[in-house]
Amino acid sequence: MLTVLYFAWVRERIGLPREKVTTDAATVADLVAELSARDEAHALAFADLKSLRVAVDQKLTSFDAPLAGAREVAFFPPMTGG
Amino acid sequence: MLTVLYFAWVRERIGLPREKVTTDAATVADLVAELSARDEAHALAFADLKSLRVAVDQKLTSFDAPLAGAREVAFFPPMTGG
Amino acid sequence: MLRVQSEPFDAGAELNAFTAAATGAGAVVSFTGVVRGDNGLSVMEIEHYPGMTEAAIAAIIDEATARFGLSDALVIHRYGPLAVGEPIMMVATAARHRALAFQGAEFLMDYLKSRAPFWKKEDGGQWVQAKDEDEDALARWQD
Amino acid sequence: MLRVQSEPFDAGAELNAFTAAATGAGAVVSFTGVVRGDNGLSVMEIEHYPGMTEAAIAAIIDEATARFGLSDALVIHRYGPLAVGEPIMMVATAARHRALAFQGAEFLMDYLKSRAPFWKKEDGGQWVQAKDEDEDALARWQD
Repeated sequence: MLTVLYFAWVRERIGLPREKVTTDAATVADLVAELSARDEAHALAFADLKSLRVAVDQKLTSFDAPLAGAREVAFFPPMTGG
Repeated sequence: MLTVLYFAWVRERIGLPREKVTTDAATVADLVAELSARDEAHALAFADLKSLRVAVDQKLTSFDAPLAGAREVAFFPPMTGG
Repeated sequence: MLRVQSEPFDAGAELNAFTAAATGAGAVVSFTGVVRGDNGLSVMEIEHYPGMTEAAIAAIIDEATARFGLSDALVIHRYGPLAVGEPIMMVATAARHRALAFQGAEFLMDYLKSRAPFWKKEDGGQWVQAKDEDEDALARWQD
Repeated sequence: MLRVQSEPFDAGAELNAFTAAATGAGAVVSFTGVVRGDNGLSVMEIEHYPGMTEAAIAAIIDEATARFGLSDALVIHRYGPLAVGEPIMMVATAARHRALAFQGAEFLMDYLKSRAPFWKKEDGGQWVQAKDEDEDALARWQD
């Protein structure tokens, strides 16, 4: 069981701040493919991966990162802090 | 009539913060030569011009600067503000 | 030291407390980011990722401290709604010499801009876009 | 804005007043120099050249403001005896973007160090020597 978090416009497009996902996805990219197949909202949110960033267990990583042992995956646009 | 000011260790070596000088010196270097000839304290203070800076009428300048029209000349070591 | 909070903070009081604690440092640099009222903006909303935010900032502080020999570093960053003119965040660094304090503060800012999970939304509902120049700014710190 | 004074100043209060006045700037950088207690130093004495000091700082501020598009700049510098831990001076800059505010503050500091007529004396009676690195720091601002 994985907690998937969404922030900023990703959260708005999907319509949820978080959801629990049961998945066998091996990598972040596999998870994205699974989520995109769910509905139009997910498909739209994940349409352009270049405009997205991903963190696994609260560490920034890449879309080819493995998910083995992961508990939390977060998707969001490039950060704009400071 | 020129006011000559001394700061930091230049002031300490010469033993005065300022003095009035009547001079026909054409340049700062000429003034330095005149002052150095006065006594040992002046000679010592002006012994190494590379360790000195000069301002004419409160603007940093060089030892070959002309003194025509000048009212105030100041000698001091490199600044250490900030 | 780091604080992530929705409450306003007093940048001057924080700077004084930081400087008083940084005995022997000699040089203290601060950066304060303030909400600009461009294009009639009146409120900025900042979203963040609780947990990751603190971890990311702590890692950035550790790296800046080691890299520039900082004797101390401070990051305060707000989230939630902020009015025009309010401080969004501040950074402070202390070091023996000014060049290191300045570099440490610039490094912290460059990393906070693009690597700490905050997102700004203008009151019209537009999310602030990340700037290429902010990503480019990180390049100068690569060895 | 510039002030040359023997009295202590409150860097935090100055930063807050500066930031409040710099509406629309977005980015505020400050530098505070503090007397370090190295080698048992307890008092630092700062001598200055009244008149020239103010003129030199005003010229440095004008140049920094024009060069980095600063919306505002502040320099406060003390003279006379200063105890360890006391602020010697501060600089603050405001600009639309952080890179310009940082550059403006570093430029002001580099010029104040070597071009404003202040001289520091340690309590043992030794005049602080100018450092080659401070002169070198100016070279990077030459076009």
